[in-house]
Amino acid sequence: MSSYRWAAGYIDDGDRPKIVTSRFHLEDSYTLERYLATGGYQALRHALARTPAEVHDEVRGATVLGRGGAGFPAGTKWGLMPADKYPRYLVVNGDESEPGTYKDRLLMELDPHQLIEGSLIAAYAVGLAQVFLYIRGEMPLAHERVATALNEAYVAGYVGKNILGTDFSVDIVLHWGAGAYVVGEETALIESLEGKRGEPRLKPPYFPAAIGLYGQPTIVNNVETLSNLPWIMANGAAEYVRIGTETSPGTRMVAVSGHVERPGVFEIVNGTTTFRDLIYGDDFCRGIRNGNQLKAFVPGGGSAPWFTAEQLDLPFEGKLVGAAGSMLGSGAIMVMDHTTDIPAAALTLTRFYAHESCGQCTPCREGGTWLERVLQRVVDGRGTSADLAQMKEIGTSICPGEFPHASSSRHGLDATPFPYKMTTICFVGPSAYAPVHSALTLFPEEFAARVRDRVQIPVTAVQ
Amino acid sequence: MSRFNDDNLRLAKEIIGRYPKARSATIPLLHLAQQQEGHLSDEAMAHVAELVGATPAEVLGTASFYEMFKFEPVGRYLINICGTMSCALGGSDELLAHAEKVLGVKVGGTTADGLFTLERAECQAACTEAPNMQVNYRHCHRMTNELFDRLVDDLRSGRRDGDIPAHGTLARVRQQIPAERAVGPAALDDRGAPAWLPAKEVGG
Amino acid sequence: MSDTVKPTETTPQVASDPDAVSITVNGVEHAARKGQLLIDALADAGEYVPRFCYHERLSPVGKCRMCLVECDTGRGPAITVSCMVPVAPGMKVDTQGETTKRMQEGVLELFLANHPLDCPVCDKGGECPLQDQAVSHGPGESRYLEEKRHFEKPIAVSDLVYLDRERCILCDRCTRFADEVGSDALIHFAGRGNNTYITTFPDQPFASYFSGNTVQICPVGALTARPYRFKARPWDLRQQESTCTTCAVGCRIAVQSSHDEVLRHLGVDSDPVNHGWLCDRGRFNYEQLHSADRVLQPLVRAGDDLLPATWSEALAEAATALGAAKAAGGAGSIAVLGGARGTNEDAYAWARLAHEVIGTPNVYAQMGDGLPADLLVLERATIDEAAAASTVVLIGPDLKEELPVLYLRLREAAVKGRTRLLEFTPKLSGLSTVAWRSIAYEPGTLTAAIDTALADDQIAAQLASGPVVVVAGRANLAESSTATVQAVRTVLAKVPGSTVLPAFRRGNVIGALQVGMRPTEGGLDTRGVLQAAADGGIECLVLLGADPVADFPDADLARRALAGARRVIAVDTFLTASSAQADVVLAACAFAEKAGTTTNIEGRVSPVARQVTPAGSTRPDWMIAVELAEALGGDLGYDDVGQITADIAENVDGYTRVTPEALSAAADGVVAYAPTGIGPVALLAGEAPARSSYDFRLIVSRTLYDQAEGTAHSPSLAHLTTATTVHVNPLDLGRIGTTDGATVKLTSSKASVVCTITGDESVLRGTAWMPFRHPGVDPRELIDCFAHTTDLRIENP
Amino acid sequence: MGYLDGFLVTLKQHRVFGGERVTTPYSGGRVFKRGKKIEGRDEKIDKPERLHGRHVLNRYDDGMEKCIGCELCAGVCPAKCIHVRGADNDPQNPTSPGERFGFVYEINYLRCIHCDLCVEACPTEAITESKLFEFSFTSRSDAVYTKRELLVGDDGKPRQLPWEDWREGEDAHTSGWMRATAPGGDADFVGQVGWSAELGYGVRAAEEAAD
Repeated sequence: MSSYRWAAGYIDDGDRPKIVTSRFHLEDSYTLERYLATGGYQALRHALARTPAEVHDEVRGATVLGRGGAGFPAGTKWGLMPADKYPRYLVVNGDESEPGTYKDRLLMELDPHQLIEGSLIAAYAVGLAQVFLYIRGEMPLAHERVATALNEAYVAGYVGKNILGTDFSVDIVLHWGAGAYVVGEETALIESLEGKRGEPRLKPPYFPAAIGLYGQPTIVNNVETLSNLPWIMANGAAEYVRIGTETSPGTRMVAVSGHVERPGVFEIVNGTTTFRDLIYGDDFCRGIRNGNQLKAFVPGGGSAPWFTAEQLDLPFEGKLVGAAGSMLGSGAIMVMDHTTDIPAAALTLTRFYAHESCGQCTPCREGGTWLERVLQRVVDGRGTSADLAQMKEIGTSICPGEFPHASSSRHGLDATPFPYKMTTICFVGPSAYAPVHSALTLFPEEFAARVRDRVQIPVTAVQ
Repeated sequence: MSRFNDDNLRLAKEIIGRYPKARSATIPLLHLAQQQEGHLSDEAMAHVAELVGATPAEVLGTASFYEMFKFEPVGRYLINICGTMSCALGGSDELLAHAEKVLGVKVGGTTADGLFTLERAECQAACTEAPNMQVNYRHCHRMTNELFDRLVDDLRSGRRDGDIPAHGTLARVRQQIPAERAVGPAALDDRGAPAWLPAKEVGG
Repeated sequence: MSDTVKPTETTPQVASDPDAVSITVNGVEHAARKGQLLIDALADAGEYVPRFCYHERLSPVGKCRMCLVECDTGRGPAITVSCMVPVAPGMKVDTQGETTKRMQEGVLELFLANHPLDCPVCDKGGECPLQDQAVSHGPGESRYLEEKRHFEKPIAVSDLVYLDRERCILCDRCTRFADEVGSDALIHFAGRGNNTYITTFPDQPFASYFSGNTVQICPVGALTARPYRFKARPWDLRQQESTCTTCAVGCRIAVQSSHDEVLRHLGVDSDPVNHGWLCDRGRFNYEQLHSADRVLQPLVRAGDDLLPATWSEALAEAATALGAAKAAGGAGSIAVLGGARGTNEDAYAWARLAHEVIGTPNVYAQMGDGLPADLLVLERATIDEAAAASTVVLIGPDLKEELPVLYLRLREAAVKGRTRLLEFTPKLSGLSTVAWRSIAYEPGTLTAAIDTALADDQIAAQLASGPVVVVAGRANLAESSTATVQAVRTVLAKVPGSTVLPAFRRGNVIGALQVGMRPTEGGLDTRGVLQAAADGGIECLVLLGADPVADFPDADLARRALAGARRVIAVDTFLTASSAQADVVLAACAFAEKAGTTTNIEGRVSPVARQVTPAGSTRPDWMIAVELAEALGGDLGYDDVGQITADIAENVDGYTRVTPEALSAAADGVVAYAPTGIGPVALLAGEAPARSSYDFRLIVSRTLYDQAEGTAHSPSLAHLTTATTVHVNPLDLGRIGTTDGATVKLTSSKASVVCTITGDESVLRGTAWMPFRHPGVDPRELIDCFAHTTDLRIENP
Repeated sequence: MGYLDGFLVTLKQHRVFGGERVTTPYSGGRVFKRGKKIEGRDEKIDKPERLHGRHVLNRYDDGMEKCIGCELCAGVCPAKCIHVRGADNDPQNPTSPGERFGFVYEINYLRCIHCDLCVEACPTEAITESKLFEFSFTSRSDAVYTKRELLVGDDGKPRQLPWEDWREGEDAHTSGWMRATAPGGDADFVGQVGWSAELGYGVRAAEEAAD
């Protein structure tokens, strides 16, 4: 296993409550033996001892915000399924590909049984007939660990027919992706699972909870969301909401990458930890590398508008971050220090979204690539000031009206809060514009200089 | 030899049997075909189409949507160097330039010995371990030029055969559902609530 | 609560209509229909919203993003995809606002970014929605400086359709059509993002019978039709609405011509008939009009040769022949066959000529390849009724091959779950995959199969669940046509109240039969006429666009009949196998060269337009009848075709409503009532014999691209016909001791032929299928038209 | 104004009725004296720079035809005197660049009013007008110029027909044409005259807009 570090990226020091990462420090955390030895599948027994409705109420009571990006409470989402329409399906979204985000992979690699148990609890609570565990294709280790775990769990009687001797029966089918970021969007995930091109479906009129996989009611939950359920069933919703804040209970996993001293994945208390804690705290990233200055950071995955040092004291809490002009998304922070070439950094993200556009709707397909090309020209030192205006024009073709951005006292700007309007079906199109807009708004001088001086700077700048 | 061999055909039918609709097995079956051949041939796609009940054009449409499917042979080792923000901030452009020099091919090219294909990839979910790359989708964290050189040497000499199989093989462990434990796919015309749901609780 | 005083209702009157939904469009209230999509409601309110992917006949996908409007459903203005969202009460829509305009301009600029803007060389230029909407809703200029997408082009995705990927805007119309409507999902998106493109699978072309429709619905010039390529520009085309008479579905079409040459057929969206769709044969067989093989002037036999003659010479010759025949054998020795090719007016004038002037009872419009005319007097169903029935019982041919657009309508009904198809077929058909039950039977056992099926509880319950329509046609030319009649009678007896949609195939065969091209008392049908001719009892045989030598199922009898008839007069557009043997050939106009009306399978009468000048000195059939009558000393009394239309309405049983006025007022034609004067046909005596286990029972049926004159003389279609092979179930190949592609000897009671054999899973074991009128071996040599069925022995030669 | 009134105006302008003639008799450049041509004085008078003469169909430097058979000239022609039919280029031996070429091209000079709209409509600058208008014919078939007559030779010079009076050097002035929209389609130049370049005769600078 020499090319893998078994707990790559996960950092646990400091005295923080652990809900989903409680076994990460154990070398054999992914085995059934270890899982059982550390209280595994007890939550399932608790759940089966209660009625499905009681289990559902418990989850609803815990207000587990969806960890995929949109932050919609899981219990509420389950309740949106139309009554009396069966079969219903659960699709576990393990297609983690958002730039900067990296938690589901660890959860699948290091604690697959926790995810399986969480899925079973969900299946029991709302009467799901079948669970599809969709794992991103480029994660063979996660696939191997989950497959092994499922095989063990089937043999041990935790999955399949008459689970633990009850009449609760459900299959969990492992499904692989094959490399497409947009499939992480829940309707695209469903299309992909139906064997089609992973193109998002338009919602409204129909949401997956009503018409999803094969036209049946379908719940799509993120890996981290489901991984919280065993703890909640074992310890109770009351205990869960005691952690974190009222609007954002529990913990969540955050990956901090980029120009920090100690990049890593942390399980943090929801809603209270500030960005300053995360970037500068001793328990977390311990400051900017080489003692450099912070220039900007992306607070919630590649799609999120950027923050600067002015927003450092905001807590990691959805509503507050939204009001400040960005979003938390899937829990990823990317930090840029003062040596970073902002246009080039924005290009790496815009290129990502242009490349990952599914191509079905025009603004994203054409606009994303157009943005990338113009930005590339500017970065290459061949741009003109008309190009800068042009990028904003393309942006308004994707997102008409005001686009959210952070406040900037340097430029005398107030924040424009989330969300934006968009002409696309899903968020990939606006995401291609988000970094461009942030960079142009918060660092116009860098673009002006680039257009004026026509110079080229490598993206990493000073090492 | 482009259609599934007997073992894989059995496997393919088993996989199809897990889904309420055969077409859902398209991607797993395409992976299986790629495992058999290293890439997807037209014949393999036509065979998958036959098995899942779609037209070959639909299977091609699905396959070409996803990046992991290759329609031309690639090297035994597919090297993907991540170029998205975190890795770019961590120096992936330099790593890529180094890789091009060491392998003597440009991005997208395959070495003359057919061992390596070099690609530039997007985010690989290892952002804190920048710059990151994958060899046949196995992560290689915090790569440096020296580590890259050593890795290439190891791969050439076969020292990594144990943990990095040839391109096409994703996971070496497959899900196996024991027949006696299997519930079977939830058929779409099965309209009743599952057995464990008390009748009055439907609606969730 | 009793103390609450309710305000007086001031809701507008529209609220009283339960199906009305009140929405506000740009500040003005508008009553939309419940369930209507916003984009359609806006169009009704006079606000055209630009669109590319939306098409009324396809499911909405909301991909192009052109139809975005601002809509307030009570939570503030939101960007709404008007083609996806049904109207809801109280919606406030803004189609003129700043945001809407900005979105439209933005999306259009993005559309044009990678579009090659090669309008001058593009066939769509001038009628292109992208062009039009770029002018009406676009920004006026493009600022795209980057290199545009490049693809190899044009790519032939089928024999008839070219694809230019650079022009494609990925609206999903062609792919949705292929998948949802045409059932051949052979074109599909490939690639992703900015590299998405339309493609077919390598070596598997978009060989759909309906591929031409994708050209018509393509909102840009990405898909173009090979036969029309670079032939004209839209602004120099003149067009008229007409009705296709290639088969009996009667699709509404627009015939377009330039410089007196028909260059294109487009489907017209007729709600009761074709929904805008056409089959490729109907769409492209206009090429026959300009074929070099057309008979452009009358011909008169001189020894072995047919020599050009003037009309007066030829008519005099024909009149002499008729007179001599009458003198020699009486009027009963004259027979008139045909009439299905022409208009109702042609048929009516000829029927009058035959019955009144000549006085013969031997008149028939069918070539022994259809069904007895008494099916027409049964309680009739329309296509709409069939597509809305709870059960459709299919007894007959593969509709995909014979009546392609009826196939589309029934397929849609089945796929959308409205209708369940109960199919009885001797061979898997195009509808078998979507049929609720597809019951295969061996020729000769249809009635037994129906008896068994109707005894099944589930089937009986289904038939009892709602309206039942029986679609009846000729499934097998190697089996007696009365088997189908018997089957239909069986179903009608068991399921009272069911109605019948006669799946007759030939262009205007129903019209011809209804207006009088049928035997009167004591008259012979086609088989009778041919038998009499072969026996020397026919002095003069008149072929009105009929080609028994090529079409009559029993080749031997047809040949002997033509040889036995003393004099033959042919009225035809081409020299066919039969008309080439005539003594006089009267040159007839083809479709689009003459006006009139035609009647489709449901009895719907709709106009046929004259769009171009008749080729050469050709004349319409009715005019020939009038002049021939005159030469024979009679007078039909017609100077122009309108008089005949009026005359039909006045005199023909069932056509009273079909007046010229009613026709010009109704866009979709007028449904004629069925005639009542057709007596029931006598069933073939006895039972079909059992098949010996060594024999194969023969099935012969048509495919879309056969060697019919119109297809064979349309170069784009002619090469789509394949050579005849005999198809048997692959499991039977071994039994015969042969392999796929080998040559075998086929022996029936009539003849023995040598033919290539093909393994085909759609054929039942114990049966053998051969296509009708394909090049090469002629299966009609094997058929005895007096037998119940045809059995074959297949062996190695 | 009625029909006769209009005629009256014309009459009043005539010398005979005391008016001043508004047009001069034109002799095609030849100088006549009492109806007889003077030898040695057979020269054409200078014509305005923007005169519209008979058309030519141009070629590219490599000899390929510029006409793509798009029929825009025929579509815009107010006299309906142009007939064009397109056809598919043989990829091995193309007549024009791209997929389509002008297979049939005819101008009926009995109808042409030399308005030059065809030239403006042409997207490839295939059709332009020369300065030649000294041509007359005695049969209708001569008046209908086909592609054979209209297409310039391999040297880029117009074909001279027996009934056309070409003079030394006149055939070099076939390329000068102008239109109100700039050839590049740049909307900023709408209304300003632009000149095309073809067959190496050079480009003239865009004329300043009048205002």
